Amino acid sequence: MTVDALTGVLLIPAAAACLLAALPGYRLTARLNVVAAFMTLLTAVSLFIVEPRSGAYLLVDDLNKVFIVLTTFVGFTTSVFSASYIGHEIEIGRLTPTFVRFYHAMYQALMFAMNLALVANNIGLMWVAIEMATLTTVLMVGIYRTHEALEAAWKYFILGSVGIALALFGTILVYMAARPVVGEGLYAMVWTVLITRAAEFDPALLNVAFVFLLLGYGTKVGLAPLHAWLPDAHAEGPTPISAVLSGLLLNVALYALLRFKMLLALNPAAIAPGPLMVTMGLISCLFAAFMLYRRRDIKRMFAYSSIEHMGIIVFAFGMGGALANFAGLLHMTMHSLTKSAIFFAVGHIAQVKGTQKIADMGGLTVTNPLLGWGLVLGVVAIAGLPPLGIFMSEFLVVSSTFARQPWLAVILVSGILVALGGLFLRLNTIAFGEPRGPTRQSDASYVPMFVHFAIVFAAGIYMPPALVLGFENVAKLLG
Amino acid sequence: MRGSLTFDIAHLLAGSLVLVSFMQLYQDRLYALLNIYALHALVLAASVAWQAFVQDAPHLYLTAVIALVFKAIVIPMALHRIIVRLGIHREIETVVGVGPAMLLGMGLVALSMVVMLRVTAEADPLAREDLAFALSVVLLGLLMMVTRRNAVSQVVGFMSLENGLVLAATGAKGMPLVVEISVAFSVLIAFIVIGIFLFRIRERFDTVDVQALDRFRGERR
Amino acid sequence: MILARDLIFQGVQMLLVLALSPLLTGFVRKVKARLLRRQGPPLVQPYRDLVRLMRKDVVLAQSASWLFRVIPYIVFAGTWVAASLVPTFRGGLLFSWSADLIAIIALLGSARFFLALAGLDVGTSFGGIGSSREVMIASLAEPAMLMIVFTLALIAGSTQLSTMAGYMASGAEGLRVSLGLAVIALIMVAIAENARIPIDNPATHLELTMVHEAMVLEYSGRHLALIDLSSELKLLLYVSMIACLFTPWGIAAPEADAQALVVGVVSYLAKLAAGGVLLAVFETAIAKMRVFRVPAFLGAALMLSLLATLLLFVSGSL
Amino acid sequence: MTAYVLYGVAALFALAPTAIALAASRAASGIVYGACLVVTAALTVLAVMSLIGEPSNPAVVLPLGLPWLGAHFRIDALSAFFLIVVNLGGAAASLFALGYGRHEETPHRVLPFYPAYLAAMNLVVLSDDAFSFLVAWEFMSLTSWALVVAHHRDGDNMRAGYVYLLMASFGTLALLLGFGLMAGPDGHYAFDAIRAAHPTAGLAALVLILAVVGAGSKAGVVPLHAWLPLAHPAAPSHVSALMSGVMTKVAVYGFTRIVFDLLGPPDWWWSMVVLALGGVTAAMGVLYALMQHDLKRLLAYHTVENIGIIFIGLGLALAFKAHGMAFAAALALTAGLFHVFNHSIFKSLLFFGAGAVLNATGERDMEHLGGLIHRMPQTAFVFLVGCVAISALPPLNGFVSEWLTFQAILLSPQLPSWGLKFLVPAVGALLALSAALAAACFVKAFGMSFLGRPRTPVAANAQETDGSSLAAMYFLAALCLVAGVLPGLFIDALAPVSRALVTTAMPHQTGIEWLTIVPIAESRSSYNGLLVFVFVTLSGSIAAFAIHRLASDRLRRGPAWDCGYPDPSPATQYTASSFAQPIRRVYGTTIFQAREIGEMPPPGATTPARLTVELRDLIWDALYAPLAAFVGFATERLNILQFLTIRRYLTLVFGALVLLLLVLAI
Repeated sequence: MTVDALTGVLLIPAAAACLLAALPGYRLTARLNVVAAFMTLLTAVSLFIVEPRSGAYLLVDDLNKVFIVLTTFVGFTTSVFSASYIGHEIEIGRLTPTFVRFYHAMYQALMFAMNLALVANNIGLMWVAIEMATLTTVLMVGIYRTHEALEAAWKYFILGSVGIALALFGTILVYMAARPVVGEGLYAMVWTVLITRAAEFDPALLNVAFVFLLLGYGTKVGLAPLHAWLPDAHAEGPTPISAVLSGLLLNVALYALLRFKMLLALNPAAIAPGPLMVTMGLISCLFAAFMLYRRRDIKRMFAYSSIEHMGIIVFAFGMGGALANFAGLLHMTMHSLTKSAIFFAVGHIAQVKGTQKIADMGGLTVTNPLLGWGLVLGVVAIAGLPPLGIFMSEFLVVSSTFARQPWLAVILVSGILVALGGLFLRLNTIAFGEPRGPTRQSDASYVPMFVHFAIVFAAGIYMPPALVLGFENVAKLLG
Repeated sequence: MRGSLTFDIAHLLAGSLVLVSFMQLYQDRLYALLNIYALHALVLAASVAWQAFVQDAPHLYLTAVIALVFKAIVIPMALHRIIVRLGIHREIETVVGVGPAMLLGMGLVALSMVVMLRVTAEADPLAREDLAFALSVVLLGLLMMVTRRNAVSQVVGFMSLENGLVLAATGAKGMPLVVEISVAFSVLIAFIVIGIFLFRIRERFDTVDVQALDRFRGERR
Repeated sequence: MILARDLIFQGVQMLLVLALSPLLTGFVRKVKARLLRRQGPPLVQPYRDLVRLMRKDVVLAQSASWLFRVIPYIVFAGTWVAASLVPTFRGGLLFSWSADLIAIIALLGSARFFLALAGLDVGTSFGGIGSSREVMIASLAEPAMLMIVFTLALIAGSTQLSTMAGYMASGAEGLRVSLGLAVIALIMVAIAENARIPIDNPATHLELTMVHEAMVLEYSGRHLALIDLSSELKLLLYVSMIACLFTPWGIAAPEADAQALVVGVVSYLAKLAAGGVLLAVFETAIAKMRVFRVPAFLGAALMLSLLATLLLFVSGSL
Repeated sequence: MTAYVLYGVAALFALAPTAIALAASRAASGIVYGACLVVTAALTVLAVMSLIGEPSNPAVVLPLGLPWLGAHFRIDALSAFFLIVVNLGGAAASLFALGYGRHEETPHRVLPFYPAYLAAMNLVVLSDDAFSFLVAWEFMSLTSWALVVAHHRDGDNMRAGYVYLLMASFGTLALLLGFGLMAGPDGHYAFDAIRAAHPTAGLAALVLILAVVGAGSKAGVVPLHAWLPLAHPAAPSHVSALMSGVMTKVAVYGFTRIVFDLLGPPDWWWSMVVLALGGVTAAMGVLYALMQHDLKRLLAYHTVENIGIIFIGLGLALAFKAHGMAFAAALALTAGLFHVFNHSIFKSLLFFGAGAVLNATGERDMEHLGGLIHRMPQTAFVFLVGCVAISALPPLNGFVSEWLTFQAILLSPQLPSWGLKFLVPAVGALLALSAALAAACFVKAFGMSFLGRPRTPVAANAQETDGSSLAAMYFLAALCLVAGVLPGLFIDALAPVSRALVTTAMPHQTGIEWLTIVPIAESRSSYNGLLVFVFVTLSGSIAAFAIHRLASDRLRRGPAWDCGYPDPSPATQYTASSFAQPIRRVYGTTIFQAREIGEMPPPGATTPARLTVELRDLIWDALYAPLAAFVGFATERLNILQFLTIRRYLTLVFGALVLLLLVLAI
């Protein structure tokens, strides 16, 4: 096929991965990593200008455009953050250059996998891409090769594999459902074809398929009770990876889920996917909210907050309707930006304090004002307080739900409230009070973090009409 | 689809795959379990080959070969060696006794039948039956994973689950990427096995018993 | 012309209450003494006391502040203004509309407020006792009083004292249960407000029993004179209030001629005398109660008044 | 007009980053507070203009907030009035802070949030659609939270901030649900749209409950008040003044806006809810206050009391409105809103006084104060004015609004519904009770901290506070007097508001001779603060003059008499708790389960005898403790899920799968 933006977002990371695997010296590789990520971002943005036509394997439409740009953007900022982060890790000798080389290669490989999953027009291809993303992240989670890291990686790996297997089974079932209608062969797996004929598929097959896909990809999304891998993987891996996991990988899995939800929604005879998603979303939200309270590891805490927000997002999409879908998309975007920014902050904090244990850090706003207030800002944003973006999305989710399903909204609201309590309970000890632990300044760059916050802040106050239009189109697409 | 003989044979093979899954469930020795798994893979290979013949899709033969060589021979031997190397004690520790496990398995099979036979008959019966069996194999594999304590037996459980997948994939007539998928899965399994062996777990735990792996549970209580 | 006349009457009223109040106190003391078969001080004794106190130097505690010296004047002024707004012998006072009954109660309230502050100013233990007990009593007496006001206002359809008096005099309202409850409650409150037995004993200086006296313990000279005068004014105020509300007979109408005015004055004096006698008899008849029995007493008053109001609310629609 | 006001708000917002930039320099506080003073003063003027000039301001729609909705801002009579309250308080606080702020040790934790806080409160009042309203509302909570935790090294402040933020978000979420209900599933969030939509009775009832909970939790309605006495004192005093004097009023605004304006014609029983809550709040608030000996906390509890009084007024207005008694409704509403204004004035004044004392002595505990009237006479004077005003004593403003409320209560027998017939008198009794208790409480507050002899060295060497603080306090004190003696002006100013909300207004007051106020009819009731004030001052000064002229004016200083055994030690004075003891005996034994444990050593023992008092906050025990316990329990139980083995996690997945398949199979 011809080389256009679509293939660009795949080729650049792939090439970069190979190159980085070959090159020594972390400074160079880190820079290359940033450059590659930036180029990918540019190509992704160009998708908006010239829309390449989608083929049997690759596809670009309003839905995945949003995801791709988000992914590449956060990928880029994270690569900037990771450059300074990794530099520090090497200084303190937590990582050896060989591992850094491996790390950067994997980073790009992960980018490649996620982009592939997003642009894949073929459900089989999508599945392969997500599996690949999982494997790469597994390797990166285990990269410190400490006791905890290996265990987290192992847990992630086993649970992830099972998830993958379930997802595959679902995919096969979808194919089986499609085959009698579409006919044998490739086209029974091509998304654009499926979506047009979905109404004629066998509902029973679709139902079973959706159950498997929900559980399979839901594991990746981190929905309770399939979430078990998520907190540890976030806590033990290198922080840039935690940022990417929370900010991107969960979204990619969610994206897959959404695709199949659309498929099912188009089939009148099949079960409505909404209630299932709503239930799992609510469970995740409430559960994670309560789990926030007894966390002692700062990264694990924010991992649980990711679960909570994924719950909210899935809930929103489950509710459906233009407003709720819009809210879900908005919430997803805002959450990606905010959460990754928080992880940037947390990464620097952990490096300053030399630990991730909340008990050993305190009074950050006194000792490291930028970091401390950055974290406060992040928590304020993630807790859904105005004037930051998440407030808007939560406002839309809750208010639009309450008019339709009061009790669900009440449950959701209580979850949000409980989560807020948990987050601020910890924030108080981390950011305020008497300083605890080492208080040296970190020389890292806070630019990525504050860029994210700036965007989230701006979105909370003013959303450019173009963006709104795009989101609304996608919301309509999602039905 | 040609005559009912093909159908019967495919049916037979798929059914026997389920049967072998059941056999796995009541093993209490690791070596025996490995052998049964080899048998499992063998049956799978046969049924894949048969499908290849039925659908005259040559690429499926490749899958069959992979199943035969990789799953029926390489993996079991590797695991065998690991058991010897790591000196894992040989008997399987079960969570629920064999009897209940079997009953559960029955229930699962029944469940998968019920779920799958709702599928309207337009989807050809071969696929339908195959899917029903595949689903029960998958579920049995999962059951195995959750009712066994040893990592090795869990791995075996996972692999039989995956066999179920391949069965389904090959049963799905003309499904593209089957080979790729089976290859990808073999890679996955290889990773697991390597994980057990090379993933430095040996250095840190004197057994691969998953509980020992979990003895350190992320966040200390 | 009319304005001038009313102004004159208003002035007369102010001076009248000022002039009569010590006499009333003296009268009550005399009657009490007689009831106890004592000779008792002459009627004019209170005037003498006031004059003497006025003449004396003020001995001020070192720890006393400027507020302590201002308060007597505030208390006096507040009480005096309140007293001069209560119809005595002639209705339709010029400025009666400037403060209705609620405002009058509130004026007395501010007088008490400052008096309680005075008790705390010097920083002695007795002052503290006095003020704390005073505010405790007030915290029950004032709501009761307000409830009584509600009752009367609901009956008379006004909180304007002269209007109420006029309504009562017109006799449009027959006997009502709530009226009866109100009058009982009002008497109880009045006793408490004027620090009479059984709530408090103006004659005692026994530390553990005194309330009002403890507050003003540190006052001397002209300050004390003003305080005493204002408490005497207060007594007069309450007696004449009860009189004009429940025995409104003989009060001269605004445009009344001289004869009616004479009737008014005479009847007013008669009412005062009657009130004084009743008070004296009551005080000699019963004994002072422990401070912490007071809440029960006033609580009863509060309940009665609330009951009265409730009855009106409920029956008002029947 | 609206546009200009928005410029002002924008200027305030712009001040926040400026403050961050300046935070290092020493001039920062001067600049920021000065600017805030100027802006808020200007905004006050604008607000007064738009209230007097019968505002017909069209909505200004900015392309902010919700994309397809935009941010609507509009000034109608109601918002104009509350704009006055907000900015007057803001101006006073800024003036006070010009001096007070200099003593702030960590200005960079206060300066950036202060203007943002002011701006947020302005926005709440301005906003004309649900989204902007809630954004501003929650942003207001957020900024004030930041100000509460400004002195974060004190653990209590952090705890207070935590409780505050939780309760605030709780309230916001309640309001959010309410608005969601009013806006309907396809989200018509603009207030005009909400007005246009007529909710069914059930929905309206639900919205009312949510509004009471949401706005009430912000205003501090019992039993949702728990955060208030914690948070208000924790903030720097000028912020405490804003939180207590102004923010609670913004909450009242929210309630009024929703219930009187957006929700359409009320149901008669709504007023029952509001009245009952108001009565309980008033009485409970003042009783709590009486038990305090922390000056600022005492003031905070009084805020609760006054909110109760305001809600009584609003409740009566609701009742009258529901029964179509427009004039009575106007009277009650005016009473409530006038009390809103008054309370914002004297509560700010009192908090300023407390702040001045805190500055001079570093003490908030009245047990460690005393005798300050000698060291800081001016502060003492203005504080006294505040005390008289809040105790509802003539001739100051507190009395007028309560007097109006009483007049409204006296109109209520004409209400047809029986529930109200029983409730209203009870509420009236509670109101009277709380008024009397408030007087008692402020005798205690003023007497303990300013009168008597200094109980500690710090109190003995306190210094009079600085000029601008005094200026702020004098200004507010003067306002108390003006509003007390010339209430007619303010009542007339409120006319447009009541016309907008209950279709009619109280009769025009300023025309009446002698500037008397006559709520209903001359014959019924009237009050003339001016005349009373003049009479009292006149007769007082006449008496003083006469006595000094005719009798003696000599004066000797001597030791206190104290029945012959004065004790030199200041410890023998009455303390705050001993002063409250009789009242505690009367009310506390039931409401606070007050228990006095006295341990008297045996004769000859040298150990001191001590009397300890135990108070239980039943509301906290009944409402908040169980919630906390539940969350603790739930987290405890769920936390196990963090520590399972991989196999168990797999079992979860397996279970989920089987469950879903069963769902399909059945």
